[in-house]
Amino acid sequence: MEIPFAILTALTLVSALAAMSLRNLVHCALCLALTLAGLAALYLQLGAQFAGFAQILVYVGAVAILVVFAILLTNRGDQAAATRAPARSWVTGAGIAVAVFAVLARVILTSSLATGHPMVDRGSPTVKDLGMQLMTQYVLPLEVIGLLLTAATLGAVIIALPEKKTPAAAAPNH
Amino acid sequence: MSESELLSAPAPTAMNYEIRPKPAGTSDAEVGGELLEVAMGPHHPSTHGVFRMDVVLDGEQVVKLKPVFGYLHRNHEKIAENTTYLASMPYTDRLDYLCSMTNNWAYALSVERLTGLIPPERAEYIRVITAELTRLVNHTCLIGFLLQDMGALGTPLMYAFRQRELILDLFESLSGSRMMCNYMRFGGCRADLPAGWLEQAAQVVGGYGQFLDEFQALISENEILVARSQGVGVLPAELAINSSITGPMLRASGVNFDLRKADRYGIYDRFPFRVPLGDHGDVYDRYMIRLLEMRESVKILEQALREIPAGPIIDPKAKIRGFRPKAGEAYGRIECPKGELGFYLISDGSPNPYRYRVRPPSLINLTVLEDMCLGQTVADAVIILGSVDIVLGEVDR
Amino acid sequence: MLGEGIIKGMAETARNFLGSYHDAARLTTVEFPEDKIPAKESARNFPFLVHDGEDAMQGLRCVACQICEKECPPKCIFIIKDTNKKPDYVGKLQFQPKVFDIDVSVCMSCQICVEVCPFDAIKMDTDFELGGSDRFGGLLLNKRRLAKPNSYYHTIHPTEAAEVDGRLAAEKAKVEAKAKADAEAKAKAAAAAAAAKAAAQTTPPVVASTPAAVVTPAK
Amino acid sequence: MIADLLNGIGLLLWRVVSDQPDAKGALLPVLPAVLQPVVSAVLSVAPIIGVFASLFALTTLLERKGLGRIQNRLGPNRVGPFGILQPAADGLKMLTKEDIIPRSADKVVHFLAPVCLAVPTLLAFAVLPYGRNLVPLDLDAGLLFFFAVGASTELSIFMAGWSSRNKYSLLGAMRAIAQMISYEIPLIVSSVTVVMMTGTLSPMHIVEHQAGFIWGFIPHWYVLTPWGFAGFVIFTIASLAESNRSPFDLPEAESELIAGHLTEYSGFKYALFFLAEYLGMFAISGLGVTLFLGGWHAPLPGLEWIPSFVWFFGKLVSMVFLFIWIRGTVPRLRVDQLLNLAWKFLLPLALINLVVAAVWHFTAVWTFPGALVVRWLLGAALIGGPYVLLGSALSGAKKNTLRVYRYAT
Repeated sequence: MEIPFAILTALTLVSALAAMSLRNLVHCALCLALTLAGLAALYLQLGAQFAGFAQILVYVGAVAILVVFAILLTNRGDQAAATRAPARSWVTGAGIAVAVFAVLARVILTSSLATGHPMVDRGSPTVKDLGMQLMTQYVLPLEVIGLLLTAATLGAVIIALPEKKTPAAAAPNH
Repeated sequence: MSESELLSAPAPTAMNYEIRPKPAGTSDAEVGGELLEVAMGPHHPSTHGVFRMDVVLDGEQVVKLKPVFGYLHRNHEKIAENTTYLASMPYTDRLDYLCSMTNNWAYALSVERLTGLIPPERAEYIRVITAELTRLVNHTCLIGFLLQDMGALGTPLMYAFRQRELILDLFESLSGSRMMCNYMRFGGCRADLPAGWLEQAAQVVGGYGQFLDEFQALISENEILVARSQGVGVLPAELAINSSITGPMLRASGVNFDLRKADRYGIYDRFPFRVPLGDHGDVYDRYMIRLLEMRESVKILEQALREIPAGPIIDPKAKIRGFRPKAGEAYGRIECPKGELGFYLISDGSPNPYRYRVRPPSLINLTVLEDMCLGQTVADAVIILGSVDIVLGEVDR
Repeated sequence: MLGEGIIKGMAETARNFLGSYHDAARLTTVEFPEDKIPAKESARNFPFLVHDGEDAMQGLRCVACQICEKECPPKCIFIIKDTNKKPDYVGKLQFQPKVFDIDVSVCMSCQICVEVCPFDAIKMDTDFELGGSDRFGGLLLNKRRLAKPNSYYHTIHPTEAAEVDGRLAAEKAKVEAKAKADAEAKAKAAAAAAAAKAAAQTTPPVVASTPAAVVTPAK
Repeated sequence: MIADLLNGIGLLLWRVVSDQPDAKGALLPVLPAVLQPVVSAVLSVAPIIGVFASLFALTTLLERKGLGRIQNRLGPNRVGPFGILQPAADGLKMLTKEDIIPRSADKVVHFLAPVCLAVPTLLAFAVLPYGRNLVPLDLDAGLLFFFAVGASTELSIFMAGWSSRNKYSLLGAMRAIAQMISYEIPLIVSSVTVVMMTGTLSPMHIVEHQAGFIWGFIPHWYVLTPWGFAGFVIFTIASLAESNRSPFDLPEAESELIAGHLTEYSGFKYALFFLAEYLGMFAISGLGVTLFLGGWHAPLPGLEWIPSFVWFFGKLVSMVFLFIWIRGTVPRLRVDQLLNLAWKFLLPLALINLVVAAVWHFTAVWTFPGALVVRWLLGAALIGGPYVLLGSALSGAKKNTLRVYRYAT
């Protein structure tokens, strides 16, 4: 149990480091995908089948592809990204980092690890249980998230629309 | 230098893609940004030979296309000017190597106009029969190739080739060769029909209608074909006329021009056939026009095979050795399957032509490729090229 | 309705798939090395030189007139004429080619050499299995490799060969008849001259008709 | 000891053939305890790899032969009797070919791409129930596992296309990704109908739900219900696209992109891609069989004595044959038409199919005579109407119709 955990953690951390530090953006994106896959493996190791598989399906299958697409469509990913982040946005970045850290720290500090309460073993939940919970107890957050994602999709469509029209207008008329 | 040094040496600059000349009119900034420049060919599966399309793509969309040809140039015209009239005949087989019979006829026709030789009745019938069989061969192959370009994995092409083989068998027993027929001669044909040939031909022609029906059932109503080809690669009639496009491509754009009707060369005025015309000028029209033309050809063939008279097959005045036409010039043109194929000859009375010029339909039909492809996708560019119906032997000569 | 055309097409391919098991027209493959399509009579591949009689070199019909060399479109024929006449298979003196080479890597099988040959000496072969490992010497055929007997010509192009033989025989007969007629005329003239001479020497001209009457029964 | 071992193996084989449970349990107790987990894993994995690798070899041959017959040809028949050794010859050729890496390629990614493709594809076989008691890994979320590993293959295709530094490869990779992401949605939505009806994500339970016969002879397979049939059609079309088969073979469209993302691959790496592609096709066909065609159930009541895995593989091979047949018939779509088909036709249809499935579910309480027929017709109308409407909207959007031609005389 310990050795696979160690391997997976090392893999996840190293690939996360590589995702931040490699010069080639596409390599970074691929390392990010590896990190996400490592996280999924960790979930699976904890017995959270649904979370693990959903992580692979959504993050490795879709988000990583999205990142890669974004890289290719902006600068083809061929050349090393030499551009440094503009100076004024590092404050924002730092703010986000602090916020994320705060959230994580609070979660960890209130978890059973820190408080010392023994973990309650409820058995491994089935997908059916999860679905029941989502449709009853957590139905409002689910709907809110759905609405948010729909809004985001619509926004993306609107942003993409004028770009789609340009080539047609540029095509010579005969 | 040691071997490892040699291996690690930088690539020679000639191999460096970056320094290759860009297509005219595209600046580096333009190509380097959102656009992608792709050289399709000369080693590309669907350029029908050694042909290159330098395309500039925006995503998958073609924003610029430059046809580059000449990879198969073999100096056909200059060779013809340095050899006897007869010796050019087998070279015409190699122009459009799918239609050697019509190439032969066009050349023979121009030499006959130069010399005044008149083919006998039977030879004229044989010419019509072989020319229409050639049209069947060419159109059958073309729609097979076109569908292959469209991604139908070999099946239509194989059916087309199955049927084409039957006609090539006829050509072989008539002329001795399946594709390089070298069959027509000035003032007639080289050999008479072998025994049983007409019956065999009638059988092949009789079965062609069924083949066309099957082919139509296989693919013509296929939703994917319809979606892929309708509205793609539109060639307006005006542009087609201005670019002197001929053949099925012109007729698919709705222009009624068929040399068999316009020139009435040979004995075509005896055959009451119809000329199908398209209204849209897109790839689907070009595909369908060829299918419909084949049905008309079948009718011509049935009539010709019925009516062919007995008699000599070559003008008795025709000479094989020591052939020297009088000084003068002549232009003979026929409706070959791809369009107007013409041979322009100037004789100075010597055994060699003084000037020998081919008007190749493939080359001239190819000139509007960019106009048809702009704004379409790469996949469309491939089938538009397929629908033009080129044979590189004729484009490059 | 969407999908109709595709289903129609699939029915068509299914028909061909099943048809390939029972209908010969739907399975046209000929498995080449085992099965062969018999060569068509008019088929042509590369030229060969026809010879009459037993000895190939002696019996070549070619008289090295070099017309084919001049007319060959890709100029793949190379001929050197022999300087003196040699006896052919019937012992008649003829010019013959000293060298007759055809580069089959250049030859385009157009048959023009056959058409222009006035002596029916070069014909087209139908053999197409000509693999070899030597791409220079092996593709340059000399007259020994080109020479094939008239009987071979008869087996690959029976109709054409019969016609050619007939024509040659007719020409030969015509030539022989002419030669015979010439010889006879010559003999007659010679005989007449001799008779006249003899008559002039021995007898007076009054009986000049008698020798002629004597000669006549010999005809 | 040896006798025990042989007995164990014999019992194992007998249990497999006679559909008895716990086949591995026949052999494992005979072995030393140390070896048991290893042998257990090998017993699960080795048959999958062995069976599907040989099925791959067989399919390449059958595909070439079948396509040949469709095209009036014989197909390969030179290597061995009837050409059955052709796959071996192909394999040897692939393995002995030079492995070419383009000079400017990203070598690491270029090397990793085929591996990253082959591994998830093999993983997908873990959750398929091959027989009554033959399922390597009975996961509660098995279906989700299948789609998760399926989704992770996309990145490796991108890796192949991008690392080759070839414009055709890149275009092919972009096409592949756009295609696979788009078709994953109808694929999953059409599978969700089955999940809705069975209330489980476990493939094994889904198959068990399809047991039994209606009126004693019509199998209770989902493909024989209106929603199941529509779902099966959508699933098949989407799985054609997911496995890059004609008419959705755009990523490697030969006439346009040479070989797409495979352009710069040769030798063993190419063979791996090829293998992964076919294995992906088997996996997705196996899922289709599991979801809609009753899995390992026999089609007629009297035929249950035949081992259940025979039925599974029979159905799998029929699906593959359908794929080959389609490949031999249709031309290729263009990339925008491909996406239109996914987003404007298959996805709405799959969503409507969910409603149809719900209607079927709630009308199950009808008990009047002929209720089944009425339900069937209702379901067929509910899905058939949208099919016709969406279909004509899709093909009529550009007025794509069959034309009538005029003639000049």
